[in-house]
Amino acid sequence: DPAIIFDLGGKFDKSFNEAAFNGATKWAQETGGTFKELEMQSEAQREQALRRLAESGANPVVMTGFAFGDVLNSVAPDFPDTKFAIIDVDWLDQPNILQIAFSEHEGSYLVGMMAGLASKTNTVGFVGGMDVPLIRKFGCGYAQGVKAVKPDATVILNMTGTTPAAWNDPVKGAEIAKAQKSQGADVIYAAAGGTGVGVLQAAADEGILSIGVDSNQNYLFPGKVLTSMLKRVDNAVYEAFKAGADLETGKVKVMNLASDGVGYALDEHNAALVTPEMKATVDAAAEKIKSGELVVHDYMSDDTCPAATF
Amino acid sequence: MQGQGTLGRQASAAPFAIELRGISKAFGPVQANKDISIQVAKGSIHGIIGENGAGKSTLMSILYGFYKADSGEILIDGKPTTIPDSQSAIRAGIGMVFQHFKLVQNFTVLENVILGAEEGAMLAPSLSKARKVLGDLAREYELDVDPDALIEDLSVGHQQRVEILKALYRQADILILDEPTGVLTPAEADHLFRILNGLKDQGKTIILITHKLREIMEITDMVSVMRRGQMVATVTTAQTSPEELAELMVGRKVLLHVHKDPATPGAAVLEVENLRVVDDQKVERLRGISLTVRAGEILGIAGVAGNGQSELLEVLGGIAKGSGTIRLNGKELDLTGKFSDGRSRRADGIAHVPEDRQVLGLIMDFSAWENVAFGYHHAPEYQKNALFMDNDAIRADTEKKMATFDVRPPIPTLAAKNFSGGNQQKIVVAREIERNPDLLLIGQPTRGVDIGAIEFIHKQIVALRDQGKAILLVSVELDEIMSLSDRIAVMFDGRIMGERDPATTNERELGLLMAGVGGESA
Amino acid sequence: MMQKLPTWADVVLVPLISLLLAAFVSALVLLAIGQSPSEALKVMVEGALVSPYGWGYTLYYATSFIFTGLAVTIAYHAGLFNIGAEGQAQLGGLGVALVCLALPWPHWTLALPAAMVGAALFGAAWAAIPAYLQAKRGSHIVITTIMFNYIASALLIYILVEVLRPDGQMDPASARFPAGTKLPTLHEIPGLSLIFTKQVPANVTLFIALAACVVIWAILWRTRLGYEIRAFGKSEAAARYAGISPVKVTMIAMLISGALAGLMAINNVMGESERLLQNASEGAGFIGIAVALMGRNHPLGVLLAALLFGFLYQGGAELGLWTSIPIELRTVVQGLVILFTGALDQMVRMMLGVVFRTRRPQAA
Amino acid sequence: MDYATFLQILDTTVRLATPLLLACLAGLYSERAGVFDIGLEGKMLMAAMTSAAVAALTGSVWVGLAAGILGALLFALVHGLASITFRGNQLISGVALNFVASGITVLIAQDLFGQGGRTPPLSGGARFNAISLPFVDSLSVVPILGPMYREVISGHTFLVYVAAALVPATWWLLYRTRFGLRLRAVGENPASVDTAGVSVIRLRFTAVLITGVLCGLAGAYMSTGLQAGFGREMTAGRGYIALAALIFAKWRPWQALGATMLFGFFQALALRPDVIAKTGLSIPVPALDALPYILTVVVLAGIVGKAIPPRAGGEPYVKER
Ligand SMILES: Nc1ncnc2c1ncn2[C@@H]1O[C@H](COP(=O)(O)OP(=O)(O)OP(=O)(O)O)[C@@H](O)[C@H]1O
Ligand SMILES: Nc1ncnc2c1ncn2[C@@H]1O[C@H](COP(=O)(O)OP(=O)(O)OP(=O)(O)O)[C@@H](O)[C@H]1O
Ligand SMILES: [Mg+2]
Ligand SMILES: [Mg+2]
Repeated sequence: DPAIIFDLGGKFDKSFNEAAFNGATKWAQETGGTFKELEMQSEAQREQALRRLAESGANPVVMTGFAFGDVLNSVAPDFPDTKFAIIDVDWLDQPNILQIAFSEHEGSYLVGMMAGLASKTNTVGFVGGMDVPLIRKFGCGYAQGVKAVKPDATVILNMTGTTPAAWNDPVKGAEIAKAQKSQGADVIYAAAGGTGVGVLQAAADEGILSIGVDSNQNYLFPGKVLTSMLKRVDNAVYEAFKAGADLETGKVKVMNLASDGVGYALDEHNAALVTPEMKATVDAAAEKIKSGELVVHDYMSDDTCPAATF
Repeated sequence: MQGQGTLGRQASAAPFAIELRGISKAFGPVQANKDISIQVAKGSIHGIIGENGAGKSTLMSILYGFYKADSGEILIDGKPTTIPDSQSAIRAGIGMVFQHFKLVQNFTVLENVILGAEEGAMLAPSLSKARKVLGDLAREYELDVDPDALIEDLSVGHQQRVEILKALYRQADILILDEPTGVLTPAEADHLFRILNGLKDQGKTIILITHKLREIMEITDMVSVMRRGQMVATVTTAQTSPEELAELMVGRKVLLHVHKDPATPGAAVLEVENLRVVDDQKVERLRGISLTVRAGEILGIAGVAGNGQSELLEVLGGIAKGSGTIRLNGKELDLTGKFSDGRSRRADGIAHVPEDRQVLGLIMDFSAWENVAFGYHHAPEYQKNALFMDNDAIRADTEKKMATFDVRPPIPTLAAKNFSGGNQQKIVVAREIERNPDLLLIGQPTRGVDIGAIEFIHKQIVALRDQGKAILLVSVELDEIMSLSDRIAVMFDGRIMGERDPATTNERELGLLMAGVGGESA
Repeated sequence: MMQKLPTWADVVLVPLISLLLAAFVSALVLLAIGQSPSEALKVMVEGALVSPYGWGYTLYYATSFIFTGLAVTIAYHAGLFNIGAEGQAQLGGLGVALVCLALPWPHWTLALPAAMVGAALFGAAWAAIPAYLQAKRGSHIVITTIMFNYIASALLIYILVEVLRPDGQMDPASARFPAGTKLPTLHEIPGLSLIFTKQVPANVTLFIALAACVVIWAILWRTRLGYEIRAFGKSEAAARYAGISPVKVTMIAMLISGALAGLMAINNVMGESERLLQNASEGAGFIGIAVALMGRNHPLGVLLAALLFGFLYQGGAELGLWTSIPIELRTVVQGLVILFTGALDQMVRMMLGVVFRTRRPQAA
Repeated sequence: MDYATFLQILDTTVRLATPLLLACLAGLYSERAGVFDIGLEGKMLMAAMTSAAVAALTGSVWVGLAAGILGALLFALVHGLASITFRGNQLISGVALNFVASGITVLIAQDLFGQGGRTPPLSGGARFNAISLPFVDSLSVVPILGPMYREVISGHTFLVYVAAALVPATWWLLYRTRFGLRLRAVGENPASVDTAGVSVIRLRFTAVLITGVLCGLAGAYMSTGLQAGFGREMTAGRGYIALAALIFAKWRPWQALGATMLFGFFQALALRPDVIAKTGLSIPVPALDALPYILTVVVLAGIVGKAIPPRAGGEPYVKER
């Protein structure tokens, strides 16, 4: 059986981990198979969880989140016959690990354009989770997108914290959203796992728009969520499960706009918010990115951002 | 027995204010009250005496509903009454002033008085009413206290008045006072007795617990004697004598005097000059004490409890810090610094039998052998090597000391709390005396100790003196001071009021000094 | 009225019955959420006690709990309730990390003593301030140690994020320790490797923990210091009379306590994760309270109680892995064990008192 | 920092201080009666879960509030049993109940909703919505105070105003009523209350139950006012901060308001690193997080006035040894 380990936010974080969970469930429904799953409760459990699953014969073992990187690196050699897949990591070098990296900057660029187009105050916000390069990558892509449609717009960037607790602090998310609104923001993009729910909630309460992340979060507050930056973790997990023991490992798999790894969500919940012109503008940019005509700067490539300072 | 006299009155007179029948009460294994019956006539002052732990407070607490009796019945004004809690007692017209006051320290007098007797859900009406009633009571009974003062700022004498006011405010007809004079100066005690007589004239019934035979003889109409949880007699005060009461109390003839040869004092061992101690509340408890104890003599310190005797022992024993000078065999001792602790004092040759063996002298949960090493746990003979203590050596030493001092049962591994008070005291005395100190500080050596042990401990003290050691004895029992001391110093309010020769002084003279009257030093 | 129980009943029966009550209530909780208590027990026992793998984890957790349990124990004997073992263990982790990262250690036999010193020093230092405030200013040590737990966690976050986190790493953790600091696990110890055939987290720290039990026992009941600590813990007034310095005893007892809590970090930080993680102590400091209570504040009892809690911890983790019972059941069981052994023990005594009172006349 | 930002931070302060204030007042009743309670955290957590769960199931925040109070009361009752009836160790009982609450809230929420220990998000009548106070618009024109009234005073949820009202109410109850007199007395010297014919046990139980009710409000506010739903460990140590505030306030109601506002202000500030950065000071966020605890230690050390707890606090009342 395949197995999946969710990071600290838990599989019902409505966001990153939930996307992974959905992918796993989809596989289970389609194949009728079963999978083992596990939610992390603390940093220190990672190794035990990983070893235990590998030992139980689960194959492949998928884990969500860069925080597993270091632990996986030391565990994988002990289980040469087990295949591992890890999301959001691209710096490991082991024959039995598949690393899956997403081009979040591209997706974020698109929703940034949406935000810029939807904003009436010319000010938009970004609420990140834990302050790490990965999240800055979201923020940076977003800021580039905003500036692409409104070069003089203000982008307020805030991070929730510096520890994994930042993924799961809706109170803080809500308060930051309120603060950003008082600074003039009328669209806020939350890339903060469970914390984002607080951002979306506060935005809905305050009567401004929000942008969800990872999963399609439009349904959470219909008519209040402008769109969601889709990171198809579900697809990644689904495919890894489907490949089973034949999973190709020892490489980095990049999931970008071109390969449908990222994107933005349009459904009945936000149809009224997205005008045809907006959609057209954004889709045009998407095509350019896919074709390579437009390159969105990746913060993690050089730790700098042309459109924002962190 | 004279106790029959009271029963004889039953037929003719009005019903008793209080009648207790067959009251028993046990605290776990301790039978505090055993089948006690007592009758108290209306409008009388009834004394209750008995040694420590005889069960006096327990009995009164049962009457006040503080404890529940295991069995027995209570009649108030001839009517059977159940008193399951203090509220019922108050309703039945009973008020009680406890041995240890039950006041809220950071409340005002007024607040303490109305507590539990408020008029309604709001405080304001109760407070104004109480203010007025307190004024009336003060005028009527000489019970002045500032109604707005905080309890913690009042002297014990005034705190006691608050307790009495509390009872009177609740319109008590029966007032129980548990050892009210233990904390009072003789003058304050006289004042209290005037108040009690005034109350009696108003028809109130008073029960007075005390250890002091003098007070019993002075103020009570009847007196009941308790011993080991039982009521041994009730007699009419006018028809008895202190000697008879003392005998009833301890159950056999009391030796009034300790046999000892005249002292042959040698060189000064302890010299104290201008010793001062300030306590945590910044109150000066010792206000310039000077005294000398020579080798081969016993200096007795007399005084009402709370006049600085405890502080004197504590500063000499290294427990408290102070200022002034103390010299031992000519060497000046540290009063404030690193060496002003009990360990240094012991190293200097001072042994200390503290006033309260259970709080200071022993660790009640430790075994006897651990307690024998207490304070001397650094002694070389108790060490196995640089790291470890030699517990076997301590146990062996304990067996020896237990034999010498006839501690019963002689089981070194028994916890201190499982010995009786007298045997606990013997362990402490054995530990301190056997160290062969130059100076022995000994406080209340026989408090709560049975008569046999008293004699034994007295003999040990005298023997130590005869070996040429210096002894400083503190006791609130004048008899003990008179019979043991070679010289007597009287303390009052942190000062030595004067020194007297036991051969030439008397209780009256000492009593005046203890009240702060007519001393020579200021 | 409290009936005095025979000593054996007090030492053996009371904790046992408390434990059973806690288990009973836990079972009720399980039934209430529609799970099977017997199934849960089976998973726990199989996962924690049946295989060498299970023991590897149970012993690993037990090792940590021995340290924190002893930490609470020694402070308790001095009359001090150290709720701060958690923070002290966190700081101990910092000490271990600093030592391990300071040098390219050639062999664990050199790194271990140095790391132990680091762990003990940092743990003790973190206990020193509350101890000093208690000794000198009478600040209630329970409250100050709680506060220091929070301050420790904030401090560690700051240090991990700003100081120890290597460039380019995202999670707030230190770098991996050099290979020369790797402690042998039970799987790598000759002889034991016959039993523990696979990699387990339990490591040589276990033996240090066992030695610590003996040392703490000897200190408490065989040395002058222990004598002074126990005397002071029973009665401060009497201790003062005997010339025992309250400041000295409070400080020393708390320093030892903090050092023990800090030493726990050898097990989890150096022995297991081999780098310093955020919140590495994972509540072991609080479990130390339960371990000390269950163990009646005796090192032998602490050892047994630590094993019990190691079982609970590992068994609970297995529940989280293999059943739909959330791992939080473990927290509930811990709480119930603390509640029944530490706060409702009087209730158990009263119940037993009734039993013994009715039994005695029959026996006589 | 400009005035608008300042008001914004104060607004956040009020929201974040409210659960602290409710829990702090809760602790005040119990501790004033002589029962220490480090289990505020657990009771809040329990209330947060039960109120959100019941509000989610019934769709009514009022029913949820009642359930929250009941949840906290249940824990208060156990604490009372352990520390009053069975004279157990109050600190241990508190620690234990915090453990139990931390776990059982997740167990129950998971059993009910299967969302990893969360409740579903609450909306509409299932949560408290902001209340706009009268004259907000007309008063807005008043300089300084107008915006203050609009931004900081108005626009909070029901329980915020309840918490504010509880401060004078507690003061009045404590110092102006018979119940308050007895409550304070039982925390200082239970024997004085006992000998005055008042039941110590009943008084202490009453106090502990009031603590339960107020913790219930605090927890319910967390999940139905401040947030819209319950999440695991969502009280995040607020019970301990409230305890710290209680010491900081020296067990007095008005000072409790001051202390919790101060601590709430720190929390609000910690959310705005941008504002701190603009002041030129480089205060790390963890330092702000730790500030309430550091301040409490400072107070305990007697550096800023000594905090003397109720004298009989922490000790079970034992008449017969
Ligand atoms: N609350 C209690 N719990 C347990 N034992 C008690 C309690 N109060 C008193 N005792 C025990 O009951 C016995 C009688 O005590 P009580 O206080 O009635 O004596 P007393 O005659 O008033 O003595 P004293 O003169 O010292 O006041 C003693 O052995 C005492 O230790
Ligand atoms: N206050 C003191 N008064 C007299 N002698 C002292 C005092 N303090 C220490 N000493 C002596 O100094 C020596 C060393 O002191 P130290 O405090 O190290 O004692 P110790 O025997 O090691 O006891 P411990 O191990 O309990 O500290 C001891 O032999 C002791 O007798
Ligand atoms: Mg008495
Ligand atoms: Mg030494």
